[in-house]
Amino acid sequence: MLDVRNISFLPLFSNLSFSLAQREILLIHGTNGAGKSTLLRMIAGLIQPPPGTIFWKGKRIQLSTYQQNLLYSGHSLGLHPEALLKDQVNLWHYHYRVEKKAIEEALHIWGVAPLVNQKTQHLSQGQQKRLSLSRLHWLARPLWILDEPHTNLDSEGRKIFEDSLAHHIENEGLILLASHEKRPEIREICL
Amino acid sequence: MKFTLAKPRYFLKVTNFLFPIALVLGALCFAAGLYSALITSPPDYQQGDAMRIMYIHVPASWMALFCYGILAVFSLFVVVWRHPFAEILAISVAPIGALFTVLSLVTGSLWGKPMWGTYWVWDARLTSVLVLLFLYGGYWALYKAYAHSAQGIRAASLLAIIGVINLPIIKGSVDWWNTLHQPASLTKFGSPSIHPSMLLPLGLMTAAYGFYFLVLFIIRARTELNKRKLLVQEGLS
Amino acid sequence: MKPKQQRFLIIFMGLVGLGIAIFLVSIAFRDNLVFFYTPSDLSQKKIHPEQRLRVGGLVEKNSLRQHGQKVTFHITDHAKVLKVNYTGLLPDLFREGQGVVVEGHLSEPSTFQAEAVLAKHDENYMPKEVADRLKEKGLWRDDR
Amino acid sequence: MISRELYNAYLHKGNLSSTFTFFALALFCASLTLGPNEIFLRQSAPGLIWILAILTIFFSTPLLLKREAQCGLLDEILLHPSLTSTYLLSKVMAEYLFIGLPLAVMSFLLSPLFALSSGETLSLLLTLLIGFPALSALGILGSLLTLNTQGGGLLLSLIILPLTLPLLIFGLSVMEMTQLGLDSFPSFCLLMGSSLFLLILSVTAGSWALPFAAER
Repeated sequence: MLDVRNISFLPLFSNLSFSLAQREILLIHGTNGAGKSTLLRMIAGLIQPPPGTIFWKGKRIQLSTYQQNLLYSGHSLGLHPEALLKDQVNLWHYHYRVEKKAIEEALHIWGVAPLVNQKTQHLSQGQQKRLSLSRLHWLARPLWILDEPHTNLDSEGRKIFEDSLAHHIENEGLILLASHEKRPEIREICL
Repeated sequence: MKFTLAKPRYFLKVTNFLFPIALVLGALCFAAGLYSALITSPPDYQQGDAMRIMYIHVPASWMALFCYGILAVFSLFVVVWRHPFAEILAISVAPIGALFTVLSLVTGSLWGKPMWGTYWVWDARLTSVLVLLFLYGGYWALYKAYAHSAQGIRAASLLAIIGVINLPIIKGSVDWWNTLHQPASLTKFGSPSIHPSMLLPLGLMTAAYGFYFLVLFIIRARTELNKRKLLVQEGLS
Repeated sequence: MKPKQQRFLIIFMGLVGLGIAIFLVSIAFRDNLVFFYTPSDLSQKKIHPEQRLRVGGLVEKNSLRQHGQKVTFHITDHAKVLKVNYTGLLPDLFREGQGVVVEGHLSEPSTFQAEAVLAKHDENYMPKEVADRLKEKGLWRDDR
Repeated sequence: MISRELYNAYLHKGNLSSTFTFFALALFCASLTLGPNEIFLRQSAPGLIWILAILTIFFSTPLLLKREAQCGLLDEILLHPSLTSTYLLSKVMAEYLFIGLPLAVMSFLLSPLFALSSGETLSLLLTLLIGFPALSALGILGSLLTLNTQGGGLLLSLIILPLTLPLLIFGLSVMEMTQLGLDSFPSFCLLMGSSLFLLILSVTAGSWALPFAAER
């Protein structure tokens, strides 16, 4: 589905190639500053030069259409600091044209629904991470690009996250994961 | 950013050849220009000898504009084709342009004293040269504001391109403002604004400025290049 | 809406905007621009006294009376004449027979109390002899 | 996208109050310190109000954008299928509604501080309303360029003020023409033309600057 041929970003990595089939997870791990985030941002099309060497479904990617079937969750969570929960839901609704009901359901799954009357900036890091990761449920995108999703997630949060990974893999999803935790059973690239 | 050595080596070869020629021709033009400007050309009918400052002032403002144009072209290379060597060329042009702008401003205001009685007059040309100086200042401030020069040059180049597109409008608005506050009370009728006998020294001085720019530009570009090579070798870049 | 259509629409709107901008600018320069009144305009227009005005015209030959700081002269546009009194330094390019623009207000219908006298330098750089010769041939017209 | 942006700006209304108080305070101090001489006050008022309005915008826009960038909202914008220029246009509209209009209304209400006649106040309001979209667009462009620097509002004004000169000059010439009783229509057209041109230029330049600003 997705294959990347000799992408390079000089000081960090050069002509790196890999491919990702459906129902497959790829783990990218390496020391801090090894370029994991840069690689992920490049594949998500956030960094120019235009990733001419990325192919989606065999065709060279066209940024605006390609980005419609990917979900990117990076270090910065993409939450509005001043927004209450309902404001955040509205914002996502306007931005992604997703049904509010679906978003609220996802919030329940991630256990952040009760935090109604608090602004995002007053939530703890863990709660904010859960709120941000709730998009895994309400945003139906085949390709997931997750940059260190495990940070400040507690055990319960981690469990929810693992379930969503497994769930996504079942229905033909692809996942690109950057994290420090080694997982024996998953294919990995070391930067 | 991979450091393409193709362009710089070519540049070094050309400049080795160009540098001495520019130096010699520049000196010659300068001497001839000064001689004809100060001694042989006649005084002006209204301002007498004070008008000779024009031979320094006018070429300086032309060069200031010319440098900004070159800066914009190099910035285009930096922004659109992301060419690393254009970064060095752009950085070496900017200060020279600023130098010419300051020179033009100083001689302009010195010239104002005999002509209008004050050092600074909101004359359309003087004001637009002042705006040009602010554009250069903005460019340099933005370039220096970034930690990494690679990021800095891209932001500054975008600013330079926007600046060059805006130049005609700013010049237009300054002219408009000027006609509002100092409407031309005299009408020009047919006679050329500059008499041929004064064109020769003006041309010579402009050529001298051109070579001077070339010499200065080559020196700056090479020092910048060596600085970059040093950085790359020490792996700091 | 497919992104390609959107891109085309945005570019189209941009070009239309530019067209309008250029059109607007051209309107401004098309009709004759009035920067100052001439003495004859003043006589027709009804102007209430403390309205600030700007009048331009030619300084009438030997109409200049100067005693200390107080200066009086006449401005004419070959049709009407306006008496101007002004206290302060005259710019050194101010000469009889050459154009001038004054700013101030009309104290009475025929006299103008000037607060500022503007004489813009002209951009001609020409040797003295050439200028004089041109004047004899009448090529050099000084009036407005 | 536009509704998202309006909602977004609506959320930021908290710290907008500091912008308005800054503008009102600056106007008040200016008229106080310029002294009671009416004629001088009336002549200097338009320029002063314009400059203060520009500075208010140029100091408030970077704060909003810097906060949004830190929270990763810029990445979200880049990932959105629609063009960055539509985002910028909606941002300019949101800013026009939340900052532009209130500032224009405030300067209208505060114009008695400068003893402006009714005709002049009206044309002041009109010129501000026409100039503001371009000012917000320039402000956003500037804050995108200075996002990853420590410069903030100061650096932004330093690099963008020369570009606002046409707006300033044409806006003020409309005011001056009305004061002198001359016909101000040509200056008015020039103001509208340059405002439109600057708006288009800064939106297109902004669409280049946005991906650059999102890279840290």
